[in-house]
Amino acid sequence: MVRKFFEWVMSPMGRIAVLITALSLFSLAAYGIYQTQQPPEQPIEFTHKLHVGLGVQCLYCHPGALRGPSPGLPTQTKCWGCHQQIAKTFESEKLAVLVEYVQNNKPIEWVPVAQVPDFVHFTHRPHIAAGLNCENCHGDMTQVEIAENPQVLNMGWCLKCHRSKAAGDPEKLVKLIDCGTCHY
Amino acid sequence: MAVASKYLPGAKKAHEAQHEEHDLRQYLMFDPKPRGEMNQMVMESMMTTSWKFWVVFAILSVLTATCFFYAWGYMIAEGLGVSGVMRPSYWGIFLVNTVFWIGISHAGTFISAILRVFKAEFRRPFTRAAELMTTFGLIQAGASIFMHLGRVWLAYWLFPIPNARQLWPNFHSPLMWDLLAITTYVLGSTMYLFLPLIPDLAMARDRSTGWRKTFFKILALGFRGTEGEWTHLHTAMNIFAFAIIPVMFSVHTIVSWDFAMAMRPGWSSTVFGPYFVVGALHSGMGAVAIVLAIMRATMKHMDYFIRAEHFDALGKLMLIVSMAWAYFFFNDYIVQWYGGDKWTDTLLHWHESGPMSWMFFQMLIFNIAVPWLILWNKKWREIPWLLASVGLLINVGMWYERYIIIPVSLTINRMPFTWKLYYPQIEIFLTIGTFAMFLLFYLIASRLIPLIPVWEVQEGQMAHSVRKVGKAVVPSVSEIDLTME
Amino acid sequence: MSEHITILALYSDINPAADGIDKLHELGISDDEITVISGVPITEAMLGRPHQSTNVSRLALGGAVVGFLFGAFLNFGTPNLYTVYVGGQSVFPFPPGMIILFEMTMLFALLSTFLGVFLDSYFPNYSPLEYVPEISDGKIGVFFKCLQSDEKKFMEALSKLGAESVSTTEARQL
Amino acid sequence: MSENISRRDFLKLATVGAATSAVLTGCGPSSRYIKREPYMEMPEYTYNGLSTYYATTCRECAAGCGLVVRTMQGRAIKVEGNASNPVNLGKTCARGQATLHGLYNPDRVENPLKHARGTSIEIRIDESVTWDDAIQVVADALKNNDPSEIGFLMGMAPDHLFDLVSDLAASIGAPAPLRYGALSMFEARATLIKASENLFGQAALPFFDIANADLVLSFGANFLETWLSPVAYTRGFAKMRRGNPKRRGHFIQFESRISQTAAKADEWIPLLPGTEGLVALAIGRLAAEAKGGAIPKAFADVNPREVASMSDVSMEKLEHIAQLVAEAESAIAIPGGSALGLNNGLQAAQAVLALNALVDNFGKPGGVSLSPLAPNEDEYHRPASAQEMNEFVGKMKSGGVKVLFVHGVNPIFELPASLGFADALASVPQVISFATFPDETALQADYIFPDHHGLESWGYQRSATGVSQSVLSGAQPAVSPNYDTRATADVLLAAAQMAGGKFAEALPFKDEVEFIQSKLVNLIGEADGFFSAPEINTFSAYFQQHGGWWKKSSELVAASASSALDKSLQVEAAEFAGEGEYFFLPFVAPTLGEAGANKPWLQELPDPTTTVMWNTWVEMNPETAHHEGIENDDVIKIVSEAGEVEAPVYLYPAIRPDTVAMPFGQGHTAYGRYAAGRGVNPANLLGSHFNEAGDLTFAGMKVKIEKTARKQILSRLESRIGVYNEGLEEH
Amino acid sequence: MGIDLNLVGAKGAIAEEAEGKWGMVIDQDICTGCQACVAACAMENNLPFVGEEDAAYGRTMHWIRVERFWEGAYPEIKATPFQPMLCQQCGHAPCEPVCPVFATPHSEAEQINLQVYNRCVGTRYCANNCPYQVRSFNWRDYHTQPFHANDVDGQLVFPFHNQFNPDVTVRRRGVMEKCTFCIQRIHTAQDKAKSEGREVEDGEFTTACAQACPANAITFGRMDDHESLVSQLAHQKHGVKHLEELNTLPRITYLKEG
Repeated sequence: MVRKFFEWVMSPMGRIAVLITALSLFSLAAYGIYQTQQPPEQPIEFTHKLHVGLGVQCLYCHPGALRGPSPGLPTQTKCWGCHQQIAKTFESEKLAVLVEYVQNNKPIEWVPVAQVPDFVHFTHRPHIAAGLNCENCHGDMTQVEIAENPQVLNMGWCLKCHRSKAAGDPEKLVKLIDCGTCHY
Repeated sequence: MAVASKYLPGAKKAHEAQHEEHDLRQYLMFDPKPRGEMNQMVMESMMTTSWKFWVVFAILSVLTATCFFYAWGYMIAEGLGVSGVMRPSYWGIFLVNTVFWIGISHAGTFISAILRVFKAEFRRPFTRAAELMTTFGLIQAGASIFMHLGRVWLAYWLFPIPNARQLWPNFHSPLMWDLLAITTYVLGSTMYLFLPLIPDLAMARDRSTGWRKTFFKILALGFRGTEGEWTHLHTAMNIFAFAIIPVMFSVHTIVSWDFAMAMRPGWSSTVFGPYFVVGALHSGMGAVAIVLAIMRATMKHMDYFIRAEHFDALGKLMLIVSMAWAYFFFNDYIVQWYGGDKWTDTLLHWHESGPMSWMFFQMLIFNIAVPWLILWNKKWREIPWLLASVGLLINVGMWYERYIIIPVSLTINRMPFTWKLYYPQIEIFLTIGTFAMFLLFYLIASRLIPLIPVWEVQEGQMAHSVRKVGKAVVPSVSEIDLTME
Repeated sequence: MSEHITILALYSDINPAADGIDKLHELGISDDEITVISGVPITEAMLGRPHQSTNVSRLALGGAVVGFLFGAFLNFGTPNLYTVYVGGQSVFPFPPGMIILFEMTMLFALLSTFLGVFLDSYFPNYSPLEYVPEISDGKIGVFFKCLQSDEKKFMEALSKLGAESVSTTEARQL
Repeated sequence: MSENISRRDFLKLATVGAATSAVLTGCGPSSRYIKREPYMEMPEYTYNGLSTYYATTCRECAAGCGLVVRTMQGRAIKVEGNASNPVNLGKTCARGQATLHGLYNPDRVENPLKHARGTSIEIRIDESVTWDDAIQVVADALKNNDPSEIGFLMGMAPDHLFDLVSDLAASIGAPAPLRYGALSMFEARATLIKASENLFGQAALPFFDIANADLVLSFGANFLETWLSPVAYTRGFAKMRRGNPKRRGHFIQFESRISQTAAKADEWIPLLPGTEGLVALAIGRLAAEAKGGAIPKAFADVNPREVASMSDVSMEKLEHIAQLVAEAESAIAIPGGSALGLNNGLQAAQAVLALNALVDNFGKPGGVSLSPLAPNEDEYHRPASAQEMNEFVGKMKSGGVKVLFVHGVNPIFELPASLGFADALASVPQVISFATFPDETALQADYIFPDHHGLESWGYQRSATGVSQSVLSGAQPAVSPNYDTRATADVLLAAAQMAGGKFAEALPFKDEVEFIQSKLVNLIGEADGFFSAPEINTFSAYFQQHGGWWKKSSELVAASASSALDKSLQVEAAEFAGEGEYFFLPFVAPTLGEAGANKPWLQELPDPTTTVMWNTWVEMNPETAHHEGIENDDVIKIVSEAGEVEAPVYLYPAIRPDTVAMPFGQGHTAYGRYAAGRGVNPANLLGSHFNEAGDLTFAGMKVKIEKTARKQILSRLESRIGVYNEGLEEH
Repeated sequence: MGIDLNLVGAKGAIAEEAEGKWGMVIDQDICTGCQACVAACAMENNLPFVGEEDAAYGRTMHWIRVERFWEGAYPEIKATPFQPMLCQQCGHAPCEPVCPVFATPHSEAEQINLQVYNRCVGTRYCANNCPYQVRSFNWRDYHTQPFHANDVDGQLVFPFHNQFNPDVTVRRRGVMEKCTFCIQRIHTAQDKAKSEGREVEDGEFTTACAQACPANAITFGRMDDHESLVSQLAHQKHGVKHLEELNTLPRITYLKEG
């Protein structure tokens, strides 16, 4: 029986069958990976491209970055602050969602995209203090429609930057590549 | 053949005839058979399977499936909490099994490498059986190590693989040495098992049909037996025989260092290396005895290949090793006893009068008293079942030894507030699982590959001739074992 | 031009085989045209054949060197890539280094030895070859090529010298 | 409510997600994924990822320690001590730390409900009880009953609610609310207060300045565990030992077992239970002799040799201690706990206090004084003694109580069963409980109108003792209520308004905060406050910010020594109820307290002396056990005149052979999944006998011991091999 | 250079390295064994509770435990001073080199002994090799697992999760853990100080256990700063270090009576 199978595999039909199976498996895997790379569904289709293009500063909506660990995601009052003065708000289809949020006084449950795992303790403040700009890590948001994360925020990537920043300063390097700096 | 033709009937005296008749029963090279016949016998022993075989096979497969795979899966899903390990016995039966199986694996190498190097002729028929033990034993050892990992799905972090953060494993850690040593050993011994197997596979290829033929054909790699092939094979086998010995010693020494390196009472002892190596041989020899007895009893024609002389020689080895073990044990014990360190004293006291003391004393009986009482006698050594049961007791004793060294000793540390006694839970099933799997592998192997290295046996018979010295007929061996340096 | 054929002479004992090979030499068959295959290893010396050269040992040595270097990289190279201090030990621990070096050397030596056998004897080789199953019954087979015209001559000569059977043969699936 | 549901769902999802990711990372469920509840409007004091801290007051016992609660995005994350609060100066006990396990306990009463008495809260009679109904029910209960037949039962905390109810009761002519707690029973507060009243003519808790003493004699007072104000006294103890580099305070404990407190003593005197008073007198006499001069009248007619022979304290010991007392710069003697829970407890207390008089330390540093009254307190409100509770039970039985309001106390568990509170409750037509947790008493009520958890509520707590200043600790919500609960004060205020008439006049406040402010108003003018403010709103803002208001300087009231010494003191022999051969000593489990059993981390904290977790044990001297043929973990039955309980034995080397001891705190039949059905309640063994001050003579029982066949392995942190050499005995 | 005096367990001024950066002093004479530190640690560091059975079997997850023994026999029996035992943050930590994956490295920056949860594969060798036995292993998913104390009747007890400290990783099964000297607090304090352009002051922050301790028996701070309270205390004559003979260079000093 084993032998029969081998012979069948060797036959043209068998070879084709094997090929098809292999291909389908591969494409399945590819699709899975592709899925993980998609930006998540946001409650409101907020386009960074537009807003940043209009010259809104990152820190206006994400002020926490200056002070502490997380920059924060804007509350509806923040959005409303400007939008209530914009006539378009009340006409446009897309903005109806926002209006609805405000009228029902519902919190906007943004889905954060640039996230590090729970076992990495990241703080924005020192990075901003070190003179980094948002786009260094988050990419150029003027080109991004719905928020998505430009890079794989993995340890190799962090270290690359940390090493380069600490080049020539052993003391700083010790601090910057110390396991305990991020993992505890 | 050469030897056959040389075998002339001596002067017919009653006692001589009787003597020769006894020799025939005892020594393999005294009643040589033509190669073809031996091939036939070996093939038959492989092909014939009674219903008993299938019953045992079924039982073992069920045990393996439940006690090994299911139990392990359950443990992975629930966490190690389902096992009995806790503070302070962070290591339990898992490590006991690891050390035990690595110990078992040593017999194979010892017999097929050391005895080959020293040209001990009696080794020939059962080198392969022993080498199989090495490979299969190491598989179980590896499994046991991975079982005891808290997050086994990350075990690949132990292997030196390049990664994004350029963080490599820690080569300060005895566990890393262990990993490398065992990897070396398992690969080495498997190759060493395969090389001498090739000619026999070719033999089987020439004598089988159907899927077996395909199987053997693929494994035999198209071996014909040209002078070149023999030369390469022989050279390689000699290199292996010499190189695998230090590897074997290093492996169990490093296993012992897992404990000796730790800053713990009873563990940090400099004699642990050789102590463990000898212990490994002790249990290994015992295991070989068991396997030989079973083979002889259950497989066809094996009573031809495996003779009293083999059990006799094995018995002698076991006796010697047992003595060596006793020596090292005493060495380790007396040093710790005399040192008088507070914690070590407590530990020894715990061994001898604690709740596990029964294990301590049974260990001494099984590992020392039993072998010494039985194996000094040639007649007894030649009784297969007796030797096998001694081997069994030795293995139990050696398993106890590891149990005492690991969970029992772990109870005692420098923080008396934490001393707690270890009670195994799911480990028991996992242990059963490893044993079942080991036997299952053997069972399968016994029907898939020739357990007797026929060509080596024939080589041996060619090498032997019989000389009459005065009235006695004595075997003499010529330097035909074509080892070329 | 008449084509060559392969003749196989089977012996069940070494001495006649040796005589047979001498005879072939006399008849002008050079050693490299003769192949001897056997079920048990027998040295060229026994048959008066030239020494067989093998690369296995050289390969083993090469492997050992590679292994040593790899071990050195693991122990003295990798800590440079990401330096982590543990237990007040030095970053490049020498005593443990010895162990790593030893194991890696051995591993690679053994691997290359094994590989050497494969390379030297062209394993695996599933193509048709001249072979008869009797070989693994302990018989000794002597192949040699000769002109079809000389077939008779050789056959007689060899069978006179105690060959069990002498016959022409073709390569066959093993 | 809906928000809670959504949060829960989120948690589920998050954990599933985390579980998968955990397979890869081995970390999580990510604390950051637990609750991502965006604000609609970010409070201006809140930054993302940064914590906000609120000062409030601990409600785990009545001591009133100040807390600072760290919160993040509306979740309370950690409780710390309030460094500026004089009671605890930034420190907390284990129970304080575990407050969060009360706040986030899975077994809280989540909404107002009406259910059949004695059934679980899941079985509702009326599913749809809203808070409006609740207020209606309370209003009717107040209005439709004769005020004299309304009963209020309160816990030791919080004080603001007690004040509110007192005002209400007073103005509608209902009997004043009773407040009770098992702690006050085991502390024998009533006795202590009575004693100081007899001595100093003022019914207040004495303040023991351990910190500055160089010799401390403690007669059964477990001031390092649960006694009065443990954190404050622990601090005092530490200063006594380490405060003065020149001398290390000496500490002697008189008790029949080594309690956590006794474990820290330099000398432990295992005297015969009931002889504490006599020993005190004897020491006093010997000390007076050692000092020379006339023997004060108080100690005149005691014969030390007799005492020595009766009390198992050798004459040498007595003399040695007396010597220490005589030589000490500032010696202090503390009566408390088991010494007072006896029929001669009051005399014992007076005898011990007399010792202080002898060394003339009243009002001095390292001496005894009267605790100052807390701000906005006219006189110290003593909790009800067991006897008063007994009378109240009688009143309930006789149908004198038509409606009973219960808040912050669990009498069915905390009162000895022999008082028969449970049966009495059955004869009360309407019982309304304001319990936060479904405890035994709440389950016997008709209605449960759950109050917020302490960390969700407003209020204040007076510090009764432990500090030399007058302290009022303030409480404010650290988190918004997790469930549909409501502050009892608000419920009562609303009900009063609804009831109208005198009720409305009694409580003319629109809500709890306004009421609290009304109680703070008169502090504005007070001198010596560590802050002051022009008007009430600013004041109460500071009050919240600092977590209370207190005087800067100490206000210890000293009493005259002479009054204590010139009347002769008698201590008659202690009587023990029941005909068992063993003295029975119940004590409050130091890590659990009276109400800690439903907090899993408190359950997992090892008991300081036995390291037992999650269960009740019986302490027994190994000698006795050996003689009785009992081993570790054997379940034995303890029989007293009042009842019997079964619990596993702990062979405790540091207890009198004629005594068995049991911790109080376990043995709940309700009170959530962690408490229910765990351990036994020693209070069931206590008969209803009271001493002159009305305190239960909880230390005055004798019990019999019966073996049972069962064994129950006690969960200990310690190693029996390492600590008791089990398995290492010489053979 | 010369010989490394720490190798011979030298004490006092020469043992600069032995001092390390952060240190702790525990005064056993005033420790009342009240378990406040244990509770505080559990609340700060997201420690799970394990339930009665596992606790009895030596699987408690406490990062700090209070030890007490007995001396003598009744009536002269005495409880030995309570001894809080936690990770000693050894300078030469025996647990560090034995980990095959660098999951418990030595922090060069903070001079303490780290545990990197996400790197840990759970060989438990470190715990075996720890002379102080202060490491605890996550034998199960104590935070979630359906048959453990923190959830009864297979129902997860979610409310507790509200209290998780976001600055501390929540560990899952198969991971080793231990006291971290509240490194999250160290980082917060350092970050704050840095943002204000100053050094961290002595007593500006402390560990959860020290903060809770009612008797003030635990002091935490910089050992390398000789002005700091902790180093003043540590250098008193009645200060001892545990198992110092093993040359682990523990960072915690215990003050005995006197």
